[in-house]
Parts: sequence; C-alpha cells; structure tokens
Amino acid sequence: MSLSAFPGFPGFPAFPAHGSAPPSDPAATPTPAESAAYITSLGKPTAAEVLDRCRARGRVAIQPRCGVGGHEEMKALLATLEAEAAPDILTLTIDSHTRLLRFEEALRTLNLRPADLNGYPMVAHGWRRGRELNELIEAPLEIRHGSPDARILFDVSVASGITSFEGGGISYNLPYSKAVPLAESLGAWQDVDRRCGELAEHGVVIDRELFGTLTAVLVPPSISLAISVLEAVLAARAGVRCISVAYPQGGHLAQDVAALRSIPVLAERYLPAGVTVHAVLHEFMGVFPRQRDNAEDLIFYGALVARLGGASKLITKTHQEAYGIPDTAANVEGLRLADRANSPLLDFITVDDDQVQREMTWILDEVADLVEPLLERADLIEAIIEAFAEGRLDIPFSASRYARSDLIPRRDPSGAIRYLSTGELPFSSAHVRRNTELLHAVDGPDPALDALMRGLTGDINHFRHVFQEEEPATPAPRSAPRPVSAARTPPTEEPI
Amino acid sequence: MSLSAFPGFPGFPAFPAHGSAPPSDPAATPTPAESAAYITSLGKPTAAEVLDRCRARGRVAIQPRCGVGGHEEMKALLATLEAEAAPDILTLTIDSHTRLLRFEEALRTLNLRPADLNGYPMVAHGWRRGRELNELIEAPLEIRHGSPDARILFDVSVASGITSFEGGGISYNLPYSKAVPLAESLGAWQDVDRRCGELAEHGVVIDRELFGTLTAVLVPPSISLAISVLEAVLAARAGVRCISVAYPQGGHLAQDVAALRSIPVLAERYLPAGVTVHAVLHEFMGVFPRQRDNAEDLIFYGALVARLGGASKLITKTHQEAYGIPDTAANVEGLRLADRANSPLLDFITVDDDQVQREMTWILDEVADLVEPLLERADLIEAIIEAFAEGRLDIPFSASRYARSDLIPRRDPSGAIRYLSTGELPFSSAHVRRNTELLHAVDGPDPALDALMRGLTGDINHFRHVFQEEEPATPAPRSAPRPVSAARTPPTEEPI
Amino acid sequence: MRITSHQEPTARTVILGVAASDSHAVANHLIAYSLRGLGFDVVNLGTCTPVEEFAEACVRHPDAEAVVIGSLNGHIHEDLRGLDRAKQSGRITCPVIVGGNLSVGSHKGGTSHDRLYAAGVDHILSDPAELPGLLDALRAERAGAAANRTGLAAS
Amino acid sequence: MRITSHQEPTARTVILGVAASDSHAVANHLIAYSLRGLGFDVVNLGTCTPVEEFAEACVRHPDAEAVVIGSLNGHIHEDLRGLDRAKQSGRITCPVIVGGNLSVGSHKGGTSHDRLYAAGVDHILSDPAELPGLLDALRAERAGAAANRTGLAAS
Ligand code: B12
Ligand code: B12
Repeated sequence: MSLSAFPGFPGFPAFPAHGSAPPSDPAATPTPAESAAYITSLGKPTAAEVLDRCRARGRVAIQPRCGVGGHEEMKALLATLEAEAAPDILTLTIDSHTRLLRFEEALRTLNLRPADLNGYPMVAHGWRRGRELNELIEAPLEIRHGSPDARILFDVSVASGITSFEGGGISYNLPYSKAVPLAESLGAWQDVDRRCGELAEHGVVIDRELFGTLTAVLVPPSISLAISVLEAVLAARAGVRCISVAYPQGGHLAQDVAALRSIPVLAERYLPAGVTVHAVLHEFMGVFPRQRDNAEDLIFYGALVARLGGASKLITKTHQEAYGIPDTAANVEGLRLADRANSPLLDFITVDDDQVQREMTWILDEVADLVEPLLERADLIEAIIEAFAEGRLDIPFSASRYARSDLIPRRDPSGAIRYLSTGELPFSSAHVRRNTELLHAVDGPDPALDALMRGLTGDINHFRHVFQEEEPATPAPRSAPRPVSAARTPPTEEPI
Repeated sequence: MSLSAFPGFPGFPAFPAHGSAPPSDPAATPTPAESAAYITSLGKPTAAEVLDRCRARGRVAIQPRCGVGGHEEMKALLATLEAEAAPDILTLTIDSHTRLLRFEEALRTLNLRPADLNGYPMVAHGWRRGRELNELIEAPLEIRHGSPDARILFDVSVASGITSFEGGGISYNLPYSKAVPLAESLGAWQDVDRRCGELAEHGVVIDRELFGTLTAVLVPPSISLAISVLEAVLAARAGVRCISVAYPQGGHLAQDVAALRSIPVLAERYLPAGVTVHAVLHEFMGVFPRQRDNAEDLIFYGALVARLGGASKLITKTHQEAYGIPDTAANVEGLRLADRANSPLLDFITVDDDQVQREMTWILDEVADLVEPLLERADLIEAIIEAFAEGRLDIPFSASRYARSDLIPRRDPSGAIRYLSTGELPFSSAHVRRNTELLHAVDGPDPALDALMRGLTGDINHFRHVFQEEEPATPAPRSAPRPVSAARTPPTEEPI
Repeated sequence: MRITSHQEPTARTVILGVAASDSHAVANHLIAYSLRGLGFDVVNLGTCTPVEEFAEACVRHPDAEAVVIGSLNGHIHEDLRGLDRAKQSGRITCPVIVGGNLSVGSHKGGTSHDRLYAAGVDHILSDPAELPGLLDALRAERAGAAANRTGLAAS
Repeated sequence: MRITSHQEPTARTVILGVAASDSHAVANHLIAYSLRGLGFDVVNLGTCTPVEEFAEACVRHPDAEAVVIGSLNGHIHEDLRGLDRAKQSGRITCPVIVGGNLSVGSHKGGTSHDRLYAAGVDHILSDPAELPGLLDALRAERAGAAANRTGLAAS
C-alpha cells in the first residue's frame, strides 16, 4: 500500500475516515519549523514543562492510557477524562495496526467498525484531526504506541502539536514485533531522536519517554534500566533534551522504589549534563487482579510507590485491566484513585531506607555490568545489536526473534524479581551468586522444568495470589462472557 | 401529641406514611422475647458478630452514614450501597425531628415532602417497614441518631431486627439538644441499656455504640474517651455485652492513633471482663474540605488512621460532606475509597510509635483524672450530673445548657488538639502545664479574645487550611447555589 | 431629621438562635461572640429553638433589631412553620434573617429560598460576615422610614 | 477399523502462533511449553503472525492436527481476514482453534464469537488447559470420520 492514500500525507485522495473526513486540504505534513511555530503559538505548556513543574512541586504527575478508534469518540474520551480527573498529561494510545505500519488494516477497521480498534489510528486520522484533539484540552498530550518504526507517526504527532512521544529502538521493537531487525528499529528511532533535536533548535523540547516496561512481565529492574540507559544515551547524542525513563512496577516495594531512585543516579552517571531526565512509573504491567477491590488496591499501591520512589510521573491502570480496554468511567476512577497518593496527608509514609539502599546498590552494579562494556564501543548501535545476538543483552518473554529470552526471571520469597538464569548476561560472579542464593529458597537448586514452569506461572500471577483470587477466571464485570468452550465441536460419533 | 398516632404503636389510626401505608395491622410492638426470636430466625449475622469477625481478620469494618425520608428511597439507598460498596455494616440515620421526639413534625414532613427530611423517620414508618429494610440486605444494620431519649426508637429498632444502636445518656444529649436535663437522658438510656441486657438473656447481643464524637469540633481525646468510659460503665452495669467506643478523628496522626489504641486499655482498666469492647473511628467530623480531591484525601487518610489505630470499624464520610447530605453515588465512592486502606499491600505503613506512646500516656492520665473520682462514687449517674454542673466534666461548643463549655480547645503547632483552658476540669497541674506549654507557641500566653476567636476559627477550619482552600466558600458541586446575599433587602432610600 | 437615630437605644439588641430541630452549636457560638464583639446585645437562645421561643423573646425585647436564625441540618422549612403566623399576630415585628445550610442534600439551588421568603423570612445570608452590614442597612432603612413618616406627618 | 489410528504419525504436530497485529508473547511461550511437555511437536510461529504465514506452515506441515491462534489485543477479527479464503483454497485444512481476549473493551459477550465462527474459526477456547482435551477430541473425531469413510468405501 502507498502512504499517499492517507490524510495528512501528500496526495491524499479523500479517503473517508470515521465520523467526517478531515476538514481541510490534505497538503503535506508541516515542516518541523512549521510544527514548532504552531506548538509555540498554542500557548499551552509542553509535556516537558508540566513534568518540570510537577517535580518542583513534589507532585507525581498523573497520566492515563487512552485511545479509541473513532475521532469523535476520542474527543469525547479526552474531554471527559480532563473534566472529571484532570490528569496532568493526557495520552493518545495508538492502535496496534498503526504501530506495525499496517495502515491499510487500521483504515479499513476505522471505516467498518471503529470500536474494533484498540487505539486511535493517528496516521489514518491525520494531523489536522490531531490538532483538533490537542486544542480540545488543556493538558499536553503524549503519543503512546509500540512502533518499531515510528517515523511517520512522529511527524503526524508533532504536526498535531503533541509534545511527548514514547518509544525507543529497543523497547519499541522487542516487545512489539516479531521480525524487525534491531538495526532497522534503532535506525528509525535515531531519525525520530534527530528530529527532536531539530525541534529543540526551533525552541520546542519534545519529552521522549523510553519504554523501560519492555515485555512487562517479570522484567528484572536492571534489564529495564540498562536498556533505557542505552536508549537514553543514543537519544541524547541525537539531540534529545528531555528524557523520561519509564520503569514498570514489579510488585516489590523496596525493589521498585530502588529502581526509581536509581534513575537520577544513572542519568548523572551516563548522560551528558544538558539533558533533563524524569523517572516515570508504570503501575503494575503484568497480570492484574480481576476483582475490582483488589485491582483498586494495586492501583493505589502503585501510585504510592511512584511517590516514594520520587517519580515525576505515573502512568495509571484501571480496575478493568484484567478484562480489556477500560471504559471512560473506569479510566476516570483509576486516575482519581491514583491521585490520592499525592495527598499532603501522607507525608508520614516512608520505606525501609536500608533495604532500598541495598537494592539500589545491586541494581546499579548490574546495570553497570550490562551497559559499560557497550558504552565504551565507538558504534553503540552496532554494539547493542551484537549484544542481543549474543545474549549479552536480553529480555524475558521476547515477542521478537532478535532477543534470545535465555534469561529466566523468578520472584524470591519476598516477591522481588531476581534472575534464576542469567543466560549470557555479563554479570560478575558476585551478582550471579547473590541471585542464586536469593532464589534458593524458591524451588531449591536446579528445579525440574515442570516445577519451573509452575513456579514461573505463579510468579506471573503474583498479585492474583496476594489477593487470594481463585485460579479459575472470574467472569468479566457486568456482561459475563457467554460460555465458549468448544461450543461448535461436533459431537464425537463413535462408530459402533 | 400522642404516641398512639403512629404505626407500630398501639392504637395506630392508619396515618398514611409516604409511599404506601405500612402493610399490616399495626398491633403492639413485639416484646423483647419476640424480637429476639425474630432476630435469631433471620439467620443474618448481628453487628456484634460482624465486628468480631472483622477484628479477627484484621480488617477495619466499613460503615456509611445513610438515611433518607421516604421508605422506598431508603430501600433503594441501602440496596445500592450494598450492591456497589458492600459495607460490613449498614446504617439507618434517623431524621432530627424523630431524634427530638418531634414525631408529629417528622410525620408531616414525611407526608408532604419526604426529601426534606435529613434522615429516615423510623418511628413514623414503624417496625414492619424496619423489618422490610433489614430483610432487604445482607449486612446488619445500626441505628444512628442523636436522641436524648431513645426508648421508643429503640423498641421500634429491635422489633425491626436491628442489632446495633448508637447513643448514650451524655453523648446523645449534650451535642443534640438544648434543654434536656442530664438526669432525664441518663435515665432514658439506662432503660435502653437494660433492654439490651434483657435481649442478651434471650440470646441476642446488641452492639451499643457510644458517641464519643460529641460536638465533633476540636474535641480533646481525653474528653471524648472519658465520657465514653462513663457511659460504658453505666451500660455494662445495666447488662450491655458489646460496646463500641467511637472516637472522632481530630486530624493529628499520632494523637488519633493513640486515642484509638487507648480504647482497649481503658476497657481493660474500667470495664468488667465479660464485655466485648470495639474501637470505632469516625472519619473527620469537623469542617470538611470543599474540593472533591481534598475531601477524598481526607477520607482515605481517616481510613488509614483507623487501620493504624487498630479500630474494629470506621464510619465514613463523603466528598460532599461540606455541602449537605450526600447522594448515593458519593456515599458509594466514600465507602470504596475508605476500604482501600484495608489493602494487604499497605502493611508496610507505620506510625512513629514513640510519639504515639507519649500521646497515649497523656490521654490515659487525663482520662484517669476525669473519671476516677466519679467511678468511686456510689451513684455514678448523680456524680456525672454534678460534675457537669460544676465543670468537672465539660465539652466544647455544647448545644446544651447542661454543659458549661468552659474548656477551650486549641490546636498546637503540629495540629494536635490541646486544652487552652481546662476550666474546672480536675486535671493535675502537670497536665495543665503541659497543655499550656504545648500551646504557648500558638498565640503566646493570654491571647486577646479577638486573637483567640480568630485562632479558634482557624483551628476549626484546619483541613481547609492544610489544603490551602481559599476562605470564601467555593460553590457547591454541579448546581451552584444561587446568590443569596440580602436578595430581598429593599434598597436603602436615604431621604434627601 | 437625624433626631430618629437619637431616639434609638445605644445598645442594639439582636435575638439569635438555631432552628427548632437543629442542634448545630458551633456557628451559633461564633456568631454570638462576633456580634457581641461589635457591641450588640445578643439574646442567644442557642440551639433547638422553636418559633414560639423566638416570638416570646421578641415580646420580651421589643427593641430587638432582628431575629437571626441559623439552620444547618436542612430542616429549616418545617422548623419555621408558624413564623408567618407569629408575624401576622404581631408577636414578631422585626426582620427575620436566616443563614446556614438551607435544604437537605448536596445539590443546592432549588426552590428553598423562595419557600423561605414565602414562609415569612425577610433576608437570607450565606456568610455570617454579612450580618453586621445587613443589620446596619436595616437600621438605616428603618430610620429612613421613620424619617419619612415623621416628614409626612409634619408636612 | 482401528487401522486408521495406526496410519497417524506418532508425533502429533500443532501449529501455534499469535495473530497478525498482536505481539503479546507470554501466553504463547507458556502454551508452546506445555504442549511440548505433552509430547506435541509444536511449530510455534510466535507473535505477529499473519494468516498467510499460518497457511504456509500448514502447507509445510500437512500432518498438523490444528492451527492454534492466540489473540489478546482485541484485533482478532481484522487479523484473521483471509482465513476463510485460505480454508476454501485448501491451504488450511485442519481445524482452527483460537483463544485469548477476543474483542476490544472490558464488557464482553457481544457478537465477537459469532463473527469468528463466520470468519472460518472452528473452535474458541477460553482456557489453554482445555487445548489437549480438544485436540484429543478432534483426533478421535477424525479417526471416527476416517473409520466411517473407510467403512463406507468397504461396504
Ligand atoms: C503484559 C501485557 C502487555 C505487554 C506484552 C509484552 C509481550 N510482548 O508479551 C505489553 C506492555 C508490551 C503490552 C502491549 C499491549 N497490550 Co497488553 N497486556 C498485558 C497484560 C498486562 C498481561 C498479558 C499477559 O502477559 N498475561 C499473562 C498470560 C499468561 O496470560 P494472558 O495473555 O492474559 O492469556 C490468558 C488467556 O487470555 C488465555 N490465552 C491467551 N492466549 C491464548 C491462546 C489460546 C489458543 C487459548 C486457548 C487461550 C489463550 O490463556 C492465558 C492464561 O489464562 C494484559 C492485561 C492483563 N491480563 O492483566 C494486557 C492486555 C492484554 N493488553 C492489551 C492491549 C490493548 C495492548 C496494546 C494493544 C496496547 C493498548 N492499545 O493498550 C499493546 C499490544 C501491541 C500489539 N501490537 O499487540 C489489552 C487488550 C484489550 C482488549 N482486548 O480489550 C489488555 C487486556 C490490557 C487492557 N485491559 O487494556 N501488553
Ligand atoms: C460538626 C457537625 C455536627 C456535630 C454538631 C455538634 C454541635 N452540637 O454543634 C454533630 C456531630 C453533633 C452533628 C450532628 C448532625 N448533623 Co452535622 N455537621 C457538622 C459539620 C461536620 C460541621 C458543622 C460545624 O460545626 N461547622 C463549623 C461552623 C463554624 O460552620 P457551619 O456550621 O458550617 O456554618 C457556616 C455557614 O453555614 C454559616 N452559618 C451557619 N449558621 C448561620 C447562621 C446565619 C444567620 C448565617 C448568616 C450564617 C450561618 O456560617 C458558618 C461559617 O461559614 C457539618 C459539615 C461540614 N460543614 O463540614 C455537618 C452537617 C451540617 N450536619 C448535617 C446533619 C444532617 C446533621 C444531623 C442532622 C445528622 C444527620 N442526619 O446526618 C445531626 C444534627 C442533629 C440535629 N438535631 O440537628 C449535615 C446537614 C445536611 C444538609 N443540610 O443537607 C452536614 C452538612 C453534614 C452532611 N454533609 O451531611 N453535626
């Protein structure tokens, strides 16, 4: 398919998107200079400014995930979230066709059944509609997606006046696609980062958030942070001036707080001075409890972890997380609940600083082992590609062929995420030994593969166990799913 | 007016209550034995059982305030609260006509404009409707009211199968009426307590909750607890077997936690062995913040205080507290938010135990000074009446002539409630000196009366200040009140 | 014509109280204090004061400039039943001012104020800080009316 | 007539993958592991697998007992476009089983399943634990059908 088939792109042939066709002549996407001028003219704060302001006030900025297919629906969603929960930053979550450059599929679904899209197909809608969204609300917007190659999406976003853009050449490749070589995604993201540098020269600082969440399930903190450090170094070298390092809540208080508090230390250590770095927490990104009360307990807890870890921003979840993309009411409720952790009445809540300090030392040492050999290399991109190929960098549960997933994470008895197997990761023997010792109590040494899988599954379902939710999936809220099991299996007719 | 004019009372002449008249022949209220048999037959747990169960599980039971005039509306309210927030115990809050035996006014308003009632007029509706409410829901019910003389209400409640009843001869007199002599209210409540004893003999333990909240505004913990101790001793002597001692959150973490943790110590010290005593926290009972976020912060904080103080139960507030009786949705939200403080993920939250210990010592010593001279007396009721007359017992901001309100409370710089003036309270000079010292920083010694009133007003508005809500009252949510100021004042026509 | 003001007693009397079914005391305590601070002679009937008790106080204090009634619990309408009769019968002659929380529920703005005016209330205030201003205005008005009367009689 | 079962290869092949636009990998990793544990030869195509890729795998593995497709992101409908054609053209002949989260949104129970059946899906499961049972049932059914065919031909 050809790009020119889309609104906002040269040669757009009046493809009708849902609702009404984009209102105006679909001439070329504005140049970076034009977009920068538009952004300045808007008179609304950029995401980077909001993050600075929140950090100065000691407030964790609150941001939802939110994206629906139709344009009018997206407008209603944003307006309602702002009216009822006033998040500091708002989001356009992009559908997964668009993420994978399946623009044709995105547009077809948009035209046939927009509610079937799991996000806002930004490229299909085009930058003029993007501006409409942006002008509708007071909060700055971020694009959250998962695109190994986000160049087109980036241009549409910036043209829409959007000042925060998530992703990275590793973190938006390995969890989000199967067969995109790292060289391609890293190259594409270098382009995005360079465009951020260009915009900065025009006076607009784009907040570039790195997706340290990766595959979200049992990601050891040092893996998340090491990959963010590498992406951050690449971004800074390309001219990015504001970097948000996102870390996914793993579920262990001291470890999560330590990971968040490590972010400024790592920034100091590995990044050039002129770059602003913010720590961001993603509320628990793994298997969520199914019962509303339990999900809400976890949402509040996540927000408290962000506060205690000194995060600049929190990305919230909703009590419908286990079921599907949340409705607007659940999203509002999640935001409002999370914001309670910003309460001035909770100043008295503290963490065990010794324990946090110990976790921090471990995390920082492990990150150093992972990134320092690579940062020494002349061509960092080449070094990263090689490292993944050889397992010196790795992630668990990779969606992509380009990571080996040889590392095996497990929870220790206190719930912290450790390495059961470090694969080829270049850890000092002290780290390997410590991890082995911490996990010893879990299954004993060298568990059988079966016990390992059971154990892993238990670890994945950690919070369902904490809340003693019984294993058989409880039905979805309100409208229960109809029984599905082998409904159309024809009865087995045994010949007599 | 005559009592016989009411359903549920002998001779009821078919006075139509709102909705439809009570369905059946309005014969005499059941006897205690009949009521006890009915309660046993219901097969639902009593309030006392729920409290025991929650305490055993380490869960703070959650209970709303809720009461509306119409019977159908009350049914809908209870059913919705149970369906959407599943409180451990539910409430019938009684309207203030009924509280003051103004049964005729209650019935008239019920018939003309039931929504004008600030609670459920239980006596007007009668015990058959009470049973209907009780049978509608799974949670046990408590009657919350404010009646100096609650005997009729008690009989209707027990006949309705309701197993928890709030009040006391001091705590439901002084804050709730102007001219009822203490002898009368204490006598009437002795009757209620004796009826509880009788029911206990029939196998039904009524939870008798004492309203330590008193006038709710700047009540020093030792005053609240001393009065509860006296009421508890009277109740226990009359045969009550389950006593809930309610304490109003004052707003200072260590002081509130200390007050709650003092309750089992006081029970141990002053009550006979066979009596079960539960600590109950009322979420902040003074001037509430007006902005929803701030009100919600306070609601969650209160619930956390209950948990940290080891309370068996929490009475919740809503984000509409500053405006008026909440709508159902706000009530649900308040309950759900408070319940988050029961989260198993918050085990790590602790208080400064040294500070709590210090506050506890002070509270227990002050309570001893207040109650021990009275407990020694042969006639405790007489001793109490005398003490109030002479100011040896006192409450701030009394609604009643029968307390002197000579004591002046103030907040110390940390927000804890202290005694600026102890009036005639029989405190040891050490206590008086400590209070004086703690308050010294507030206004200096002997503030001018003007400064005192300004200071007191500031203390009353404590949480509005904490949240930096500007003084001019912000408009009510959604429907703003129309401007009222001197609307009908005829223009002043100066003669020329 | 300024003579009318000389005819008024120097201590200005105000009758204060909280409505019949209402025991909220705090605002009442504070309002009494601040009016006294301004030199008013406050007859504070306190909480739970029926119309009848206000009327009796008016009869005892014929010089009272106003009856000031607080109501917080939402029951003001039923609690002021009989106010119009007390005024018609001449037992309450001075203006009646009410303030507080004048309906049940969190969503205000219904017909509550109209109903109160219809029931015999003269002025509704939201903030006690407006009280002294209103009392002064009422006094000026009365003085004006008296002046007018005097003037008319003289002309 | 039990001869048909002898004709089946001993290693039972299953083709596994996640739908075209969907990169959720965890359940896929776990399902592959557990089927292998049960002795299946799992051809795991992994995440982001278009229908065309499933069809090619079927052509490469004509003995495959089923194509098992996971979808979590709600895009199963668009992602399976072309499945009916692949079946009609004979490139996918074995039953197609899907499971996961089969629509966008938190309120389930619409027409999603009907649409999937209409699009060429044979079986919808909610729990991966049901997979081995269904695969066995399908095998038995096939054996039965084959037996019937053989029987018919022989008679
Ligand atoms: C981890 C996770 C991610 C990770 C995935 C990392 C990776 N590469 O694997 C990341 C963060 C990258 C991610 C991304 C996205 N995710 Co996601 N994700 C989750 C999460 C939190 C857990 C999924 C998981 O791994 N569970 C563990 C495994 C073992 O269980 P499972 O996947 O739930 O599968 C169970 C059943 O579904 C079933 N099952 C699964 N597959 C199959 C197959 C067969 C044949 C059978 C019989 C059964 C079966 O068995 C499993 C065990 O019970 C869920 C929410 C949740 N459950 O709590 C959301 C969730 C699945 N994600 C969702 C979405 C929408 C996305 C995105 C599209 C982003 C967006 N728009 O919000 C992107 C995907 C981009 C893309 N191209 O697909 C939605 C799906 C919404 C819907 N259907 O309405 C969910 C439900 C979250 C939500 N509430 O919005 N996600
Ligand atoms: C403390 C309190 C109590 C204490 C009162 C102790 C006592 N004896 O004084 C206790 C716990 C006993 C209590 C009981 C009840 N209360 Co109460 N109480 C409060 C609370 C928390 C604070 C009131 C207070 O003292 N404020 C401090 C003073 C200085 O301010 P204020 O009273 O709000 O008054 C301000 C204005 O209204 C105005 N104002 C007040 N009076 C006057 C008079 C004039 C002339 C003017 C001009 C202005 C004016 O000026 C003040 C300063 O701005 C309020 C909620 C809130 N505001 O946060 C509820 C509240 C007033 N109570 C309420 C109710 C309903 C009751 C009960 C009827 C119980 C029930 N059904 O829920 C009973 C009353 C029983 C009875 N017979 O009246 C409701 C009123 C609801 C409504 N109108 O819709 C409120 C709003 C709570 C709520 N959201 O439900 N209460």
